[in-house]
Amino acid sequence: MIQMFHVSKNYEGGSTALTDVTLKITKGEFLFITGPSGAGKSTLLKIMFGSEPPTEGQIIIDGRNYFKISSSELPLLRRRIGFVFQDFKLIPNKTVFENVALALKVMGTSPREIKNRVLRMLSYVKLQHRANFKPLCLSGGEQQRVAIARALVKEPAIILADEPTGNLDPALSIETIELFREVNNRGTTVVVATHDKGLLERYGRKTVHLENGRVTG
Amino acid sequence: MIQMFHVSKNYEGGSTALTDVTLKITKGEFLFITGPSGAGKSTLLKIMFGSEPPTEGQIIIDGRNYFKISSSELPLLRRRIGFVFQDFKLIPNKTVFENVALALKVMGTSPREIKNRVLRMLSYVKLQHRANFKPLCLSGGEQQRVAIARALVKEPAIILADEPTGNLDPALSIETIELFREVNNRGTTVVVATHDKGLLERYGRKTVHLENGRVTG
Amino acid sequence: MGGSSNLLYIVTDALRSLRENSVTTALTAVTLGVSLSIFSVFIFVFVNLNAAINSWGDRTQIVAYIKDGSEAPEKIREAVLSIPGVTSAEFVSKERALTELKNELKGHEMVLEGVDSNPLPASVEIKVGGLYKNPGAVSTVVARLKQMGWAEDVQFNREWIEKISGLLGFIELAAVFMGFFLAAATVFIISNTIRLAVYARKDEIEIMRLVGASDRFIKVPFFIEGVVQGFAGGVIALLITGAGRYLVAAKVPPYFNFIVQTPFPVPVIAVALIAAGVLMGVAGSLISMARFLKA
Amino acid sequence: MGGSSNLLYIVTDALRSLRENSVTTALTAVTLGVSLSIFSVFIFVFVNLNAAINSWGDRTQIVAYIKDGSEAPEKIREAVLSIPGVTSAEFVSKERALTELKNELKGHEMVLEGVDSNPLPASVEIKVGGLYKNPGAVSTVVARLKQMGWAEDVQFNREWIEKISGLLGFIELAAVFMGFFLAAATVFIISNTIRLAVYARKDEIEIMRLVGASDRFIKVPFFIEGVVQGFAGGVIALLITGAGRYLVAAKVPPYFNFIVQTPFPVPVIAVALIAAGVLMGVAGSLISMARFLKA
Ligand SMILES: Nc1ncnc2c1ncn2[C@@H]1O[C@H](COP(=O)(O)OP(=O)(O)OP(=O)(O)O)[C@@H](O)[C@H]1O
Ligand SMILES: Nc1ncnc2c1ncn2[C@@H]1O[C@H](COP(=O)(O)OP(=O)(O)OP(=O)(O)O)[C@@H](O)[C@H]1O
Ligand SMILES: [Mg+2]
Ligand SMILES: [Mg+2]
Repeated sequence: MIQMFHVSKNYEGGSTALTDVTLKITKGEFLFITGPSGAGKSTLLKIMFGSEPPTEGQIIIDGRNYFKISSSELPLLRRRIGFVFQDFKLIPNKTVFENVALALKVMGTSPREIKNRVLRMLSYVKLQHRANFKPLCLSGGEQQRVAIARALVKEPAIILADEPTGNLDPALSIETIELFREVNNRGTTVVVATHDKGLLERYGRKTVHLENGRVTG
Repeated sequence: MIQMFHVSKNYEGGSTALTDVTLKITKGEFLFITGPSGAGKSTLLKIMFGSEPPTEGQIIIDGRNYFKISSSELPLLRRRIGFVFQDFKLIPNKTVFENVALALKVMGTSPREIKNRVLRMLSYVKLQHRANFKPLCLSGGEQQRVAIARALVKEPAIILADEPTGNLDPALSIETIELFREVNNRGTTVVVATHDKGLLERYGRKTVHLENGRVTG
Repeated sequence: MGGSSNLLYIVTDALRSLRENSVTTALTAVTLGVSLSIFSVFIFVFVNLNAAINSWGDRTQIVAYIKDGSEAPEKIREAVLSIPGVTSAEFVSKERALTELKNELKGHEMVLEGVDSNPLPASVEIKVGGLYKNPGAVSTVVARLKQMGWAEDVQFNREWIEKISGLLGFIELAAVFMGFFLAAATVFIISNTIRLAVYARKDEIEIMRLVGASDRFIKVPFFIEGVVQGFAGGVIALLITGAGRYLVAAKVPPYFNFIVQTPFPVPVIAVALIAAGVLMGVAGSLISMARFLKA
Repeated sequence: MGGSSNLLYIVTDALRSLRENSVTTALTAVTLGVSLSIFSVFIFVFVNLNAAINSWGDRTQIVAYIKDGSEAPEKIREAVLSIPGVTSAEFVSKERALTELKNELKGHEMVLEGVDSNPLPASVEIKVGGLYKNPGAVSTVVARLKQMGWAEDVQFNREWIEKISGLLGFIELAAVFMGFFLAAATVFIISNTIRLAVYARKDEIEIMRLVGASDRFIKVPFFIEGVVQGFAGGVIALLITGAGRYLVAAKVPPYFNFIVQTPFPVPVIAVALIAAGVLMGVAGSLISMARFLKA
């Protein structure tokens, strides 16, 4: 599903985020990425998502080489990937419902189906009662769950989640991972970057550990 | 140091964040606030900080009633409180150094002293090498540490930290709390809202538990 | 992609977003309207002034005096009109010349008291067209007239002709300068205003792209917003110019009426202003946001 | 708080922030400059046009013919000048009247061939001041003149006087309208541009407040930015008007020179434009950001 060959990433400004990362994630896998702050976890996910270009190396996703994807095809690929951003990336002047609906709207889903699926998804993350709130009127954990809902609502082939439980209490964290495991059981590939020791102890069978931009285990 | 009497908070839009909270935090105390997502932790801290007015109740901070503080005195009070925001609130077009320096600049500290103190503080949070980066060029955990540095650099009388370790790995989380404990040992009152079970188990002797806007333990 | 229902959806959405950004949208529309109306007031005044000066410059430019007992007036007129450049020729008989002189001398009629027979010659008053485009034409016409057998004397005020054609040329030049400058200023102000308004939403655009929106999906709302802003701006410009004209027209001295004339039919003006507004609104929106799509 | 060293610090900081927002600052300055220059071109043209029409309207308005053998010319002039409203009185002798008539008749001199003795009367040509402010003055003056013993006949062109004073009145009115409109448009466009630019930084303002910045600390950078933008805008306006005048002045017909005159001394214009720019820049910045301070 996702293959990276000798990928390196140097940001302009001089910071090296990844060095020679080779990685293979098969379809239907559930993978954790860990490592200390600044190790390159987010960068790795962004490169898989195609929102940061690698400085060196090749990435093949869903059988396609990122370097050969035209800019008009990129949106199509992104619709097949659900990304939970570490900083949420919610549109502040749209409601929770609209933010989640956006992921379906861009695909041309019918309004009725959007409504059904968004409301169902919001209830999975326990936010039915916040559907008409603006993101800035939500608590940190609520915002994070909106971001999760938006990533899952389109039933993507791949889920990339960057620290999706950083603002959630332990109970909600476990529920969230259970949600990911459920979609994973239905065939979705899931990659979760996390610091959460509790989660790793509980679920972390397959884990990639990053340290200073290198895979160490 | 901080006293709240029968404080309630209803946001416009209909959500009730706090109900009848009475709380006394003495000078030099180290207090954790916990509770599930949306319980009202951030709201409680914001009310202590004077950035959200309570709907009902009285708050006395540092011997002064918030309702009797004029708008020109508010900045003076805020300089005595270091706040670590859950969403960091860094200025995107200023460097890390400038963001941290801002807390001192507003107090009229001399440039030389600012430089010394900011660089020292950045080294405490292991960000010396990122001093000239803009916040958006940092990893999530790095941004969070900038927010922590900005709150601590002015050596405030009170530290209010909202989920300060949500984006930090366990090792850095412990270092951060140790940093808070250090300033706490020098007399600073510290209030930390957190979900982090590991930290609570390790340090959480005095903890206020919120549930649905009410103190439950 | 869901085809037309999808488009309908996008449009509905765009209108909602318009409501959400209503203050900025309204202010942008007013900016557009104000800028356009400055430009259109300038155009109107210029067109009117130009027409007035043209007709003022269109006075008799050459007088050819006719020897007593020459050919029939009609023959003479025809001969004059056949000279290239001549647009009009009017025959003035000896009698009319005397009457006109008497009129001109109003208050000094006494000087004519001793005069019995009519000493004045008949004449043809000639206008040359396209004065501004071809100021040399007058001299050519004069030369041709002098060769005619019936011509006793040909008079023309070289100085005055040069003044008129100089003035017309200058006004045209100044108007072109001013017009270009105002047009550039209008485009600049509007595009900068829209740029700033779009800039405030760059995060929104960025997020839409990350969620997999096609460029079209992102552009349509801005396109619609541009249309609405531009339309509103055009209407505002129309109202401002209309109101200005109405306020001023009542006070204008009758002989100066030409300056507040509507130089084009009102529906044409309305359509032109609204079209200009829509064009600028759309172009401004799309160009401003294109920057964020490329990144 | 640290006093003057602190202020120096704030200023240095403000200049840095100006560099960071340099594109927006530059575009705002250009907007300011362009708007101001439209306004100032209008003012210049209006002042020049008004002066020209005033001097054009300042021609002889009344002619009083004098009975042959009346008092000495000096006496008559003094009598006329003592009438309130009269600003100038010129004595025209019988001889000069004849010479002038001959000049006027150029080409028709033959009508005077039979005339021996000079039939023309002497006259006084009279100008009445403040024509626009007081169009009734002329009738009053005429009435007074008619009572004078030496006055044979008093002539004045009522129609022409009404036209001139009507025209002057109208131009003043139209200019006031247009001036107010342009001033309002300038202020609106500039304040909206600044509003949008400041709006893009509302988060920054919010964060500064949360960190304990006083209102003054937050305002100073915006104040300085306003000064710099306004100053640059004023200079741009000066350059645009100067360049425009230079480009146009070369092509202006000499008798039309008045329209490109600088109606005020150049340093005065420079100071006025820059002052206006700075004023608007500062006011726009501070007013725009005040909204975010209150919240
Ligand atoms: N846009 C950028 N420009 C420059 N450097 C960057 C940028 N983004 C990240 N970096 C740097 O790259 C390194 C890796 O960043 P990344 O965000 O991948 O870390 P991370 O593992 O996600 O950390 P965290 O757990 O704190 O989120 C960091 O040192 C960071 O400073
Ligand atoms: N500005 C706001 N407007 C309306 N409702 C709000 C606003 N801020 C918070 N709320 C609501 O108030 C409740 C408490 O929010 P708060 O941010 O205090 O929770 P929290 O305990 O910090 O949660 P988390 O752990 O997720 O950060 C939530 O239900 C939230 O939706
Ligand atoms: Mg990260
Ligand atoms: Mg919170």
